[in-house]
Amino acid sequence: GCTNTGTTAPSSGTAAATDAAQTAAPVTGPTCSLADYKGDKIDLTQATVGFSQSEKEDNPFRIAETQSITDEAAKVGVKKFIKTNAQSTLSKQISDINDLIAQGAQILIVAPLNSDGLEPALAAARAKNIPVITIDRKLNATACTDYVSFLGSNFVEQGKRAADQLIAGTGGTAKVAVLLGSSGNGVTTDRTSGFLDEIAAKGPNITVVAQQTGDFARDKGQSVTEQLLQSNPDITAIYAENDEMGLGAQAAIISAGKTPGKDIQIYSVDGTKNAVEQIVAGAYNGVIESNPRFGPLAFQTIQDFMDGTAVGQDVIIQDSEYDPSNAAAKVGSAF
Amino acid sequence: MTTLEPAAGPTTDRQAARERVAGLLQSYGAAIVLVILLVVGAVGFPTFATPGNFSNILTQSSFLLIVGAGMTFVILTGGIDLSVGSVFALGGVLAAYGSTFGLLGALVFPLVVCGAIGALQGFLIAHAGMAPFIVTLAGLLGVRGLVLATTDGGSTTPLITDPVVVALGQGEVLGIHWPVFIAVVVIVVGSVLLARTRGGQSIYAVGGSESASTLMGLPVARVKFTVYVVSGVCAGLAGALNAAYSSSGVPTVGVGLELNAISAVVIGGTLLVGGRGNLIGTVAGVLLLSVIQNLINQVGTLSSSVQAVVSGAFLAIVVIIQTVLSRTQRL
Amino acid sequence: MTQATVSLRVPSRSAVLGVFQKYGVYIAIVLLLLYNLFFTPNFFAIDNFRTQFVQVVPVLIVALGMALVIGTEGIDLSVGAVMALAAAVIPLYVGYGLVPTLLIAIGVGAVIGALNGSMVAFIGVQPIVATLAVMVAGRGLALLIANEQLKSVTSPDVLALGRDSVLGIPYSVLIAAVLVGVVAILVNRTTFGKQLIAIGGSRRAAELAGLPVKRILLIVYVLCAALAAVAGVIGTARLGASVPSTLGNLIELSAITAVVVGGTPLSGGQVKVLGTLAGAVLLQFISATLIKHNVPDAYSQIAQAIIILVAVYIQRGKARVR
Amino acid sequence: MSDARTSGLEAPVLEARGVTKRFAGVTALSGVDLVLRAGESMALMGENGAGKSTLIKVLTGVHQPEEGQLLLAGSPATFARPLDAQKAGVSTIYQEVNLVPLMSVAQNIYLGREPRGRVGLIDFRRMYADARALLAEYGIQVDVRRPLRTLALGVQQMVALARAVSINANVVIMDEPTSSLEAREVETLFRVIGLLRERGIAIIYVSHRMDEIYRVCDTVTVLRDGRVVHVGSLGDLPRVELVSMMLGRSVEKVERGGVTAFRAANESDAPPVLVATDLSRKHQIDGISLSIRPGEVVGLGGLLGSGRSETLKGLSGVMQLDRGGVTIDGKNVRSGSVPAAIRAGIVMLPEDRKAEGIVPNLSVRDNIVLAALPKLSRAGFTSRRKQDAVVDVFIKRLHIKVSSPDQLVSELSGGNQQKVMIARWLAMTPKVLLLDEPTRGIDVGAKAEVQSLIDELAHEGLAIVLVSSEVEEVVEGSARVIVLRDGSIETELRGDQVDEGALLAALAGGAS
Ligand SMILES: Nc1ncnc2c1ncn2[C@@H]1O[C@H](COP(=O)(O)OP(=O)(O)OP(=O)(O)O)[C@@H](O)[C@H]1O
Ligand SMILES: Nc1ncnc2c1ncn2[C@@H]1O[C@H](COP(=O)(O)OP(=O)(O)OP(=O)(O)O)[C@@H](O)[C@H]1O
Ligand SMILES: [Mg+2]
Ligand SMILES: [Mg+2]
Repeated sequence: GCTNTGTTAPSSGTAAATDAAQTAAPVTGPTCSLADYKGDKIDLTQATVGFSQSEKEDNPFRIAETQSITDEAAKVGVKKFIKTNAQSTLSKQISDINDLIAQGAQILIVAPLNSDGLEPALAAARAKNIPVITIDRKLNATACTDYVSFLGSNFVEQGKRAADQLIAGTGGTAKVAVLLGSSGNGVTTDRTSGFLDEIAAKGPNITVVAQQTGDFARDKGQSVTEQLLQSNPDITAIYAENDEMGLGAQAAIISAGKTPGKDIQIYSVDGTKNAVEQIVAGAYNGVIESNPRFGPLAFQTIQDFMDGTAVGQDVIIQDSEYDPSNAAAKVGSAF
Repeated sequence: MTTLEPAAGPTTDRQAARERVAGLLQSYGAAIVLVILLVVGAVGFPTFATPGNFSNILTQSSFLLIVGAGMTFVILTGGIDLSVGSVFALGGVLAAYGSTFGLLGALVFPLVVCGAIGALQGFLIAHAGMAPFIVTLAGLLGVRGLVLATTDGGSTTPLITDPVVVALGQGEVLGIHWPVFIAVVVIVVGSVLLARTRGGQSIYAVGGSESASTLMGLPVARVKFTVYVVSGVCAGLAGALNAAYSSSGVPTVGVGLELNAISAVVIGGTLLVGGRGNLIGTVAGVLLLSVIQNLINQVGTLSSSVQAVVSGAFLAIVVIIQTVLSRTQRL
Repeated sequence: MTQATVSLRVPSRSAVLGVFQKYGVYIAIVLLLLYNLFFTPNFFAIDNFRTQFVQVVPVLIVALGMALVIGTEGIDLSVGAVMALAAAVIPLYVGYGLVPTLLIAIGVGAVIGALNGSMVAFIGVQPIVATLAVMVAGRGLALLIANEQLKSVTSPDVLALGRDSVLGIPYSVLIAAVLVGVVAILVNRTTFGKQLIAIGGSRRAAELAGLPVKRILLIVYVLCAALAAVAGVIGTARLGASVPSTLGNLIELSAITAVVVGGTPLSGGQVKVLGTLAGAVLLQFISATLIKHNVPDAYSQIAQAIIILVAVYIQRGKARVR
Repeated sequence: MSDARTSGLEAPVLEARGVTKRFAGVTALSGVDLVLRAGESMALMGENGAGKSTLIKVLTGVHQPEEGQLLLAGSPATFARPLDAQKAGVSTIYQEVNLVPLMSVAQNIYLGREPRGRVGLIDFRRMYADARALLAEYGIQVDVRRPLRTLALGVQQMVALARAVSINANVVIMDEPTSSLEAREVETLFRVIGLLRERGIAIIYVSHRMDEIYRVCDTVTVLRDGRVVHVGSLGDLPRVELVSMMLGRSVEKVERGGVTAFRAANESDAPPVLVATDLSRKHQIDGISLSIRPGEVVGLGGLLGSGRSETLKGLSGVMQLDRGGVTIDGKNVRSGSVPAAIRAGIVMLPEDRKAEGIVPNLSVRDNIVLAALPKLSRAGFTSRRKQDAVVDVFIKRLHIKVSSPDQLVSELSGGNQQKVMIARWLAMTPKVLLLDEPTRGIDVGAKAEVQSLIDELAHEGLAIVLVSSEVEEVVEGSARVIVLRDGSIETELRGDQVDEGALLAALAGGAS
């Protein structure tokens, strides 16, 4: 078949049993074909596929992402699958990609650590006409020239949707503390600007009282929230840029003697099981999904590309969201 | 004239010879382990011993080599510089901003500022008598803060568009990238400075015994000050080259770089308490770290956790071998 | 060139300086408290202080062990990884109750400490690289043990350790207080403490005086790792989850800073236990103040750097070479 | 050799006026005046802790005086650091060897003034040649490329001397330069001093050895408790008077016979307490066997590098042996382990006090009890009371000059540090005491005390091995002397054979 288009989310009833695959939005922008890219046709089952992961598989998102791609590579039956992990070091990712090329990778799937800075690696791939599919973080480079296409979520949109959830959940009046991701991370920047812009536009009675970094980590999210709750006892909602910090904030709220989900609402982005289960339990208010299961969509895109079909340069994932009304039903699709 | 017999005529010579051999082992232990690893890699993986792969290892190593060279200077005096990772990032960001003024801007800007940061740290250490660990730890924090402050909290990444600057990072000669050649120059110049100049000798002396150096009338404070400037400049240069290589000044690079640099230097046989070591050892140490990473990638199926365990174990084995080799020298 | 000399020094000034040098951290803490008294809302509330002390506990406990290691002229970078390992084993054994869990976590820490200690004491590897290798491998191992998963910890015993209190004092703070006392006695009142400090002062002289230098070094690294494991259990209990990926990340730097800010020189031969406590508390107050004033990350890092430098600058001098 | 030029007084080259130096708790110098004239060779005398080293450090920019000032050739001068003093032509050998152990002999000699070639790079070949020539002048033949730390302390001292003298200076200050030198090296040193004096270089010379003072110096300045108590020419000053000024006691009290304070040492006929057989270690010692009886003082004689220190290290477990072993009362002592040796009752006072003896960051109390700590503890807890009992006794018995037992040992004068080391071992109540240069750097009074202490201990039944580079100390202190050469036993002198002449002959005996 071809890439899924159209439906917003898999029908919740059946998806609960299995992991939810990604759903792409219909392609509207420019496309890229094998001819455009001037690549060679490769039979996937005869190909060496390299995957360059950016960050350690030590959090649910990265684990699910790597797992999904590894599983799908096996399912598709690629001849050889090699993976590397840059451990959050940009220069290591460049050399990882070069290593993959040196080891004969004919197709590359890259989860970029950063939007900029991978140029030498891309150039090396380009020199050998190796198609590069980038996932989850968009590169500042020319699609269909430097790489084939980008598959991933719109992080700004995620921030915006979290703001919408928060506005709806609080009835439009709240004092919000924002737990930022790590500084200098593009995801942090996008999820922050999306959120703040939306609040400015649609939440006139919502004030952001603090923005502090929680480094995407649960313990940091917890301790920062504890501090903020003491200096600003009137905080009524928390927006955390990932679930881990949200869960840390939840622990802090409990230890401050307040009820998470009621006295202080919590919204976050990711869609991990731990967080969604808390919505089910009524102690968490909303989660915007950032679906990490890139495997099927990525290999489908590669297959299409090799078949000569023009694939979208930007394949944007339609992330679902969890709120008290659907969490119980959809918790099975959380990762 | 009364002439004292050399204590034990021939024994003395033999002992001296033994010491020299052991000294070589100390300095070149890392190189020996490196050769072993290279052989293992070549035998074990068909894609390891290829020119492309070696070129990649060299390019990857070149930035750490330059940082490690500066770190070697510092460690030789018995100090330590934890700020290099942040200074590396600052160098990259400044190079990117500076590249709008061309190659000169891309180099002068980061080198001057990073040198100044090194000078500030050097001043606090050499003249205010503060502990290097703490001063440069504050440097690690503060300079990273500066990087974030100059990039709008890390949300903007200044890009390098000047073709000459980009060529400095990405251009190659004989399949080797420019930064590798620059690293070689740094190492050669650094080695000559250390081994063949008075300043270099005072670095060893200060590390060997600070109080004796003071009493012997060496300008101890100036020596200590200078090595931090050197380290700052080296980290800035490496950062600038890295930015040119990736044509952008990414504000988050260099996190944890200090630990890599320190371990490369120490694996290379330089004593952390100072007074002994050289840049050739550091080269071997850096290449060792890169080759270990490369070999792990050659396996290609390890999860990041397994990778961490393997590289940690590798590191432990390497330093143990290195220590045992160099210990033969102790009486 | 050569000028008249007669450098008359007023003794009282140097006495004042001496007080500053001796009590630099404490003075810095008082200054910071004064600032907060006037400029930070709700800072002077019991709850707030309770929070500060609860938060400082892991760093403090790790710093106690670190102080011992630093006293021997060593350093231990693996403490964060040991915390992660402790966190990783908790879900496996939490079913057996709090005490067995604690003992197993401490046991795991002790094994890692023995590994560090053996490399340092018996093989003579430089502490910073030996423990760096263990730091890298240790966290990887922790993730493998945990199957790269985060697990919620629901055992009420364990959670109580992180959340409950007696007479308004959280258990974790009590434990830390006891540990401060124990380490202070160990350092100041026992043979072992004196011997440890002697090794830091001159390893060669200690050897020639017949001290069991290697065994003492081994024990010191074991103690340090065991303390880190305790910190790992408390950290996990507080979070209510075993998070081996991030627990204790970079804590080695905070711990070393606390120790040094507290007046223990990195050159070994001295251990200031109360100073370490003060150092950890100072760092905690600094970060609390910055968060409460919502200082952006970039400036917060710069501010921390400057405050640490000032605190250390005040008490510098002793460490200078004559 | 009275100088023709010195009809009146030469111009002062270096002066101190009213110098006062205080350390926390101690006034090391108070109002000290000192005038050193060109060509003068001045002895600086005083008890341990009198302030000699401190004065030298003030004169050379290591310490800044609280009051008073320095004058260089008549005009006021400030030495902010040793470099300033060096630049002004004041060259110093400090009391403890202060060189860089990891660097080579040649590098140490030329640090900071290495000969340079055309492009400004160091010319190592010339440096090595120069160093070799320089040392050869003093009769030392070593591989100048060897790291300094691999050389015996005496050789290191000679290197320090070579460095100090080869710097173009008009004042050379020596703080106990001979304390670790061999008789023959001392001769070399004196020859060098003679050369310096011929060149009109002024000298300040500190030593506790009276003979040397009288040979080398023409004037003397005596310090007591940080004050100058006497300045004058040396030639017409009787020794007893000098000693009485140093000690602040009357001449009558000081007067006593003999060069050393040893009583006639007697050979014991008790069964040996320590028996060592075939002690060997490659390149160090080869097949050394000896036995010592309780109450006996056995001297070890030998030239520098003959392996005396190594023998002691082998006996005390400090050095791992390749072959051979030690028994105490017939029981084997595990070799190569200091704790095992100490448990068996063998203790050693190391020769290198600075590197192997004191723990600088600990107090005098802690340094004294360091080895005995387990004995002075209850269940692992230290007992202040038990410690004080021991510490007080030894501070009194050895007359250790401290402001309080809590004073840092690194703040003590060199001689007092040595006494602290001796106290550490006596506190262990050992069976066998190995002494490597026990009286190095301690003043006449203290030296006599230590010597009679050795006597006393021997009479109490302790077995003692004594290594000393002072021939008369070995001869008068020991019942028999074992002479080493190149790491093996050359001969043994017993009974009547034990005298200076015989020992010197034995030392020279094998020399080619
Ligand atoms: N750095 C210091 N801190 C404190 N006290 C010191 C310091 N240096 C020396 N002193 C004290 O000053 C006094 C003089 O010591 P100094 O070393 O000058 O004696 P000295 O005459 O050289 O003795 P010796 O013959 O034993 O070498 C002693 O009481 C000593 O304890
Ligand atoms: N003149 C010399 N030239 C070269 N090496 C020497 C000389 N003197 C001593 N050594 C070195 O010292 C080592 C042995 O010194 P050791 O300390 O055992 O001698 P010692 O008899 O105890 O003399 P000391 O009076 O210095 O204690 C020898 O292995 C030798 O390397
Ligand atoms: Mg002295
Ligand atoms: Mg000797």
